Amino acid sequence: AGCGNRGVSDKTPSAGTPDKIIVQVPLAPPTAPLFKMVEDGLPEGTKLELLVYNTVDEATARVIKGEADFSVLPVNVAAKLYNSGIDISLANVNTWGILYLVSVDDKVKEWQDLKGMELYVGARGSTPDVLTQYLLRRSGLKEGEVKLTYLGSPEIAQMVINGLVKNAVLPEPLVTQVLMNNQQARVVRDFYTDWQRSEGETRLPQTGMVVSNGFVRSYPGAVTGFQKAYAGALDWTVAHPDQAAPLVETNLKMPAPVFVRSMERTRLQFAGGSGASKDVSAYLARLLDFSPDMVGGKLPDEKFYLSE
Amino acid sequence: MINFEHVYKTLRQTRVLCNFSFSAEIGKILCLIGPSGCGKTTILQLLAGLEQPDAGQITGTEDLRVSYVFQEPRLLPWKTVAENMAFVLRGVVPSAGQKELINRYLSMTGLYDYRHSYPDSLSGGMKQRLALCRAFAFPHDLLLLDEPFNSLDVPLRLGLVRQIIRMWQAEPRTIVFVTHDIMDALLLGHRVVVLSRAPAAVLDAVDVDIPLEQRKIGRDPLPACYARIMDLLESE
Amino acid sequence: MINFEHVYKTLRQTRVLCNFSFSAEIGKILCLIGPSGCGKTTILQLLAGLEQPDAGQITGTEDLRVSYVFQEPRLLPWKTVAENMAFVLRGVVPSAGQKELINRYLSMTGLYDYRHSYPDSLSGGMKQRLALCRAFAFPHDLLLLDEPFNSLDVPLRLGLVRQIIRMWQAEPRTIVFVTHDIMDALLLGHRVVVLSRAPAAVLDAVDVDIPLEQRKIGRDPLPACYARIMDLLESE
Amino acid sequence: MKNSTFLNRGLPPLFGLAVLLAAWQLVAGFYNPVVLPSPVDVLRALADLAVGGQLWEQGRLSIIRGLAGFALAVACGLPLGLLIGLNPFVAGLFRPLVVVLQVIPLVSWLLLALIWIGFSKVPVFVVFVTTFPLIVINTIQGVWSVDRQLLQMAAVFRITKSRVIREVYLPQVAPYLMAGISAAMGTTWKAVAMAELFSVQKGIGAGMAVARMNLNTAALLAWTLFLVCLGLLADWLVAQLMLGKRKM
Amino acid sequence: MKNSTFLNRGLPPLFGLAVLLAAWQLVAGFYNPVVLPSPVDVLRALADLAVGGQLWEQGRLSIIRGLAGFALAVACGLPLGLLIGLNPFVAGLFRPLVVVLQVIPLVSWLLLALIWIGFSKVPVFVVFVTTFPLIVINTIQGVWSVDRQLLQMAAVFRITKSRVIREVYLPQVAPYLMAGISAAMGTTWKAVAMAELFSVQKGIGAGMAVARMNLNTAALLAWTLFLVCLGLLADWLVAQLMLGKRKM
Ligand SMILES: Nc1ncnc2c1ncn2[C@@H]1O[C@H](COP(=O)(O)OP(=O)(O)OP(=O)(O)O)[C@@H](O)[C@H]1O
Ligand SMILES: Nc1ncnc2c1ncn2[C@@H]1O[C@H](COP(=O)(O)OP(=O)(O)OP(=O)(O)O)[C@@H](O)[C@H]1O
Ligand SMILES: [Mg+2]
Ligand SMILES: [Mg+2]
Repeated sequence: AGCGNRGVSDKTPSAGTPDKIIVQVPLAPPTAPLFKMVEDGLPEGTKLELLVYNTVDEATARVIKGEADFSVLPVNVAAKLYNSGIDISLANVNTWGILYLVSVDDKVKEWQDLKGMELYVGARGSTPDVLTQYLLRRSGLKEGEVKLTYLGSPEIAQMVINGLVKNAVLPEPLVTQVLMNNQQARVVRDFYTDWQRSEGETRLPQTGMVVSNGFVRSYPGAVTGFQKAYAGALDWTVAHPDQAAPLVETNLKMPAPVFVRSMERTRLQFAGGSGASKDVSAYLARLLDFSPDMVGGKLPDEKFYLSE
Repeated sequence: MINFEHVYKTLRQTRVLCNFSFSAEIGKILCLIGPSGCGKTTILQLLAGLEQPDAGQITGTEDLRVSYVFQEPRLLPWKTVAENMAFVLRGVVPSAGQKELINRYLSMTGLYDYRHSYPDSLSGGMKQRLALCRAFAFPHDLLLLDEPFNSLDVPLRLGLVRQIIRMWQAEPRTIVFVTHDIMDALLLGHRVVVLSRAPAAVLDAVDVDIPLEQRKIGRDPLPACYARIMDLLESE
Repeated sequence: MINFEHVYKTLRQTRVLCNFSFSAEIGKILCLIGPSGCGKTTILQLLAGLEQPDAGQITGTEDLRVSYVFQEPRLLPWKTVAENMAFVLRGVVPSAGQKELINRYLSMTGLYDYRHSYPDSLSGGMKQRLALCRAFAFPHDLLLLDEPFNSLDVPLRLGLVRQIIRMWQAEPRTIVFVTHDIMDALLLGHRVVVLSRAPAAVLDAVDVDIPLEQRKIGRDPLPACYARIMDLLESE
Repeated sequence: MKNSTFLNRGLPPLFGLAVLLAAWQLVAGFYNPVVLPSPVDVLRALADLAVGGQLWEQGRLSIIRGLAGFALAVACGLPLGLLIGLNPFVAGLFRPLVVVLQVIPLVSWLLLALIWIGFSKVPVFVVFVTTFPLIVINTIQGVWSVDRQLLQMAAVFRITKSRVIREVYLPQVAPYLMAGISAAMGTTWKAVAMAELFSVQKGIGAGMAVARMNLNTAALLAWTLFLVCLGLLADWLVAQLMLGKRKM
Repeated sequence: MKNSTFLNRGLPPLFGLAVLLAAWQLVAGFYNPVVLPSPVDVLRALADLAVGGQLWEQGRLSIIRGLAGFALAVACGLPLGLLIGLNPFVAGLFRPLVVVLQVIPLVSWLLLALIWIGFSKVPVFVVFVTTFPLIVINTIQGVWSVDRQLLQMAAVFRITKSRVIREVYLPQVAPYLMAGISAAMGTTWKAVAMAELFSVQKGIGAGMAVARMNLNTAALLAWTLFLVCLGLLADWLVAQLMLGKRKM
């Protein structure tokens, strides 16, 4: 699998420390703690290099090439990569539910109220799409009773703001953007709570961090250190969103108020790979039922989850 | 009368006409003879209104319908022989008689069998004949001929000279005829104007005083005129 | 000897040559005269190897270096007069003498002052002269001339005829010369071949038996030859 | 002429493709199928799509959209190109517009296009916007290259402006236009897929989006292969058209 | 000649742009600025980008990538176009390849390109792949339109093949090539932005991606405006080049 790892990860001394750790991150909330980590520095002076990616293709390409040590990815993409034989494991899960049903229509309060309406959802076949379909079905709606229209999430948000779209499934921080720009828009449903309502106690894992196994083998100590630092920075971000906001603003051009307010609806919480395995496999099992392609055809085995 | 009055014309850096004056009588055939590159084609272009003089005036050409045999055949390669003729006749000649008219001129020049051929499968002389047909068929008040008999064999050429005379006698229209062949000029021209090297000036004008139909190579006063023109040309 | 043996040639649907045989003596000047469209240009193209016969054989042209004045000037519009000449001379004539050679030929035809002009600012006759210069300057064993004096005035033309005679006398090379001007043919040709209408056949070959330098318009046996050729052409 | 009939005999193009496929099969061995599936995998995925009826159902939509955009581009681009080429004032007014159309990337259009033109027509619009400048620019260059001697001839014989355009300009613009059409026809399929990828529920691009989401590279390439076939077919048709013109 | 110098006087193009801007300002009134900001908003965003140094820093990268891809496309496309035009065997082999390059959308390339070519070079590759066919196709058509009489002349005077290509073919291919270059130059900026949007950390496209995610439409359009300026500048330069050629 892969085509040879980049130099850093392959140095043989198994107990040494790497010169630098490369982490690729999306333009989204789980990235915030990493800016804090860059600012604070890692223990033992290891440098931390962040690569902000625009599309999942770009991220997967880097994972496959072994050009990143850690990568923040949707959980199902991580599973897909693992199932296609890429030598990675899930280091942690950090984001639990950032999807919401937003509407400008007063009459929409429940999923059932969408019957006969048009609902806008980000990219077809993505997790928002599948989860939306799942929740619609759980609410007793049949396929076709709600017309799903797919479009890029930013475009959907813009159209909701301009009143051109009535009902939409959006992730944070776009939800906040919509709420701030259109007074009529309301959050109708929270995917996380609806998920728990139908699945019992399992949480809804959405974004996690994968680590290349080559890196783990070379620097087990550094992985542990990184995990710890990340958990700490994550907790700090959740506790002090207003202090994290300037970091996000400079690095991601995301307006500070948007970030602060979006944190109210962004469930950031650190769970190590094996610690999250129960939630993750329950989640993946649901996706598998729904569309096997989304997880790479099968549930990943135990080795997928990085043991602490 | 068509008059050039103190006409100046410069093409790029070349002064072609410089205070050039001359006149052509309406309803007569005027021949222009002169050294290669002296400005004959430029004069025809001015007459046709395709070029404007830099200074001076050209009078008497207003409202004239001009027909022109260019020095190059200038055919449309994507049209057949017959279509090339129809191109200039459409909307001018009633479409009823058009085909018949075209065929008559094509037969006259021996192109009838080639009426469905494209120009690139014609020989040089055949292209030239087509250009002649086109100009003859187009209704005109002024006919400009720029070395129209290039690439034509002698019998064909003499035949065409006779044909032009007949056409002119049926309806006397102004013709300005540029040639390097002195004999052609003498057979066709009421007057032969001999031009100097560039910038062109009129060296002399030779009037040929016998009627067109009586002219024959060797008959007076053609030999004398021939000698006179030859002298003028060689003096240059 | 250059020989055409039972040559057949069809261009598109037109049968141009049909069992055509004829020969040209090495080191002599051969003139071809014939009705427009009879196949003269096609014969030159076959001689130059630009076309291949459909059947029959052409012998004696192997390994000959050919120089050709086409019926059209065929100049490169993006090169100046001098560059058009240099185009064919590069790699053939030592570059030391090249410029001098070019200037000599340009002066001879009165184009020297225009050596830096582009072809589209030349008159028709000037383009023709440039094509002549190019062909003369290019070292050759066989010179093909397709109506080379089109658009040239009489003194220029006679001058060029004299020039060609001088060049030939200095170094007698084979020349095949297509023209519609019988007098030019008689002044230049050792032998004048008269062709019939298409498909071309040799009607007759007239040998002119006095040396080139002694020929003059009006001097025997030119008038007799002239009449003979004229008869042949008119019989067609 | 000889050359071109040779060119259009099936053999050499097939040979080119065969070389391509062989190279692909060879290289695929070294990669994870997520990155580069082998031709066999891709053909299997293509067969699946074909059997499922998707290929035709989605493909048809994309083809219609592509052709609509392309036809629109030719229908508008040719007259505009003629006008710009002929008239300096129009050139001043519209040339920048053509550049603007050409330079603005899809994402910048997206919102405006969605709002103004509506979902299903965005791909048509995108195809139009990408191919239109090709037609216009080639037409302009064609007009500029028209033989001035023939224009003089037409002027002397007092041919009307509209006939001069149809009978003197157009035949001379034709080879330039053909180059534009040839280039535009190829780009069409790419543009339509790209636009569908961003904005539409159905069509080849939508199929590609799903395949991409699922890291199903074989399916992605199957769709791509379908596009390539479309492209080759279109190219062949355009080549036939050109030959027809050249024979004249 | 008269026409073209007129065309390149600044006035009419500026007028065209002014009309465009006025229309935009008018329409923007009806929309939320998140959907369609007014020109003034966009100019302010542009100024912000310029002051922050971003415009230049990112812009420079994109320009270099764009020009690199474009130059590569011309450098490869011209010889290949000549070869295809001249040689039916090469045509059979490479024409399908050109079509394939032209038809395959960015997303299909992406994984492969990212892995093979490396991240920072993907935009160069994408520009190459989009502009290369334009150059090739126009060159082919140019070669096909070469005057056969001049070729005969060159053959009689035994001009070597390489000189015939340089001195007879190229000058006649030039107007076709110019059309191709003109079209390609415009497309370059779109292609580079699109590729950066998908794949890269830096450059105009990356800036656009960030602006899009943050619903900063004014910034998105500011970047677009920058692209448009690039496009107009490039078009002007190409037009100058063409005029130079035409004057000859
Ligand atoms: N490219 C071509 N395709 C088809 N037919 C042609 C082609 N070139 C010439 N022909 C035909 O071949 C015949 C002979 O042509 P050719 O050019 O050899 O005549 P020519 O004797 O040189 O006439 P001219 O004195 O008018 O130049 C003509 O009937 C012409 O129609
Ligand atoms: N388009 C042009 N641009 C620049 N100079 C030109 C142009 N056309 C002609 N000339 C110049 O003008 C002069 C006269 O040209 P013109 O064509 O009128 O000569 P001509 O008398 O018709 O000669 P010929 O008998 O050789 O056809 C020539 O010296 C030529 O160089
Ligand atoms: Mg002239
Ligand atoms: Mg001929």
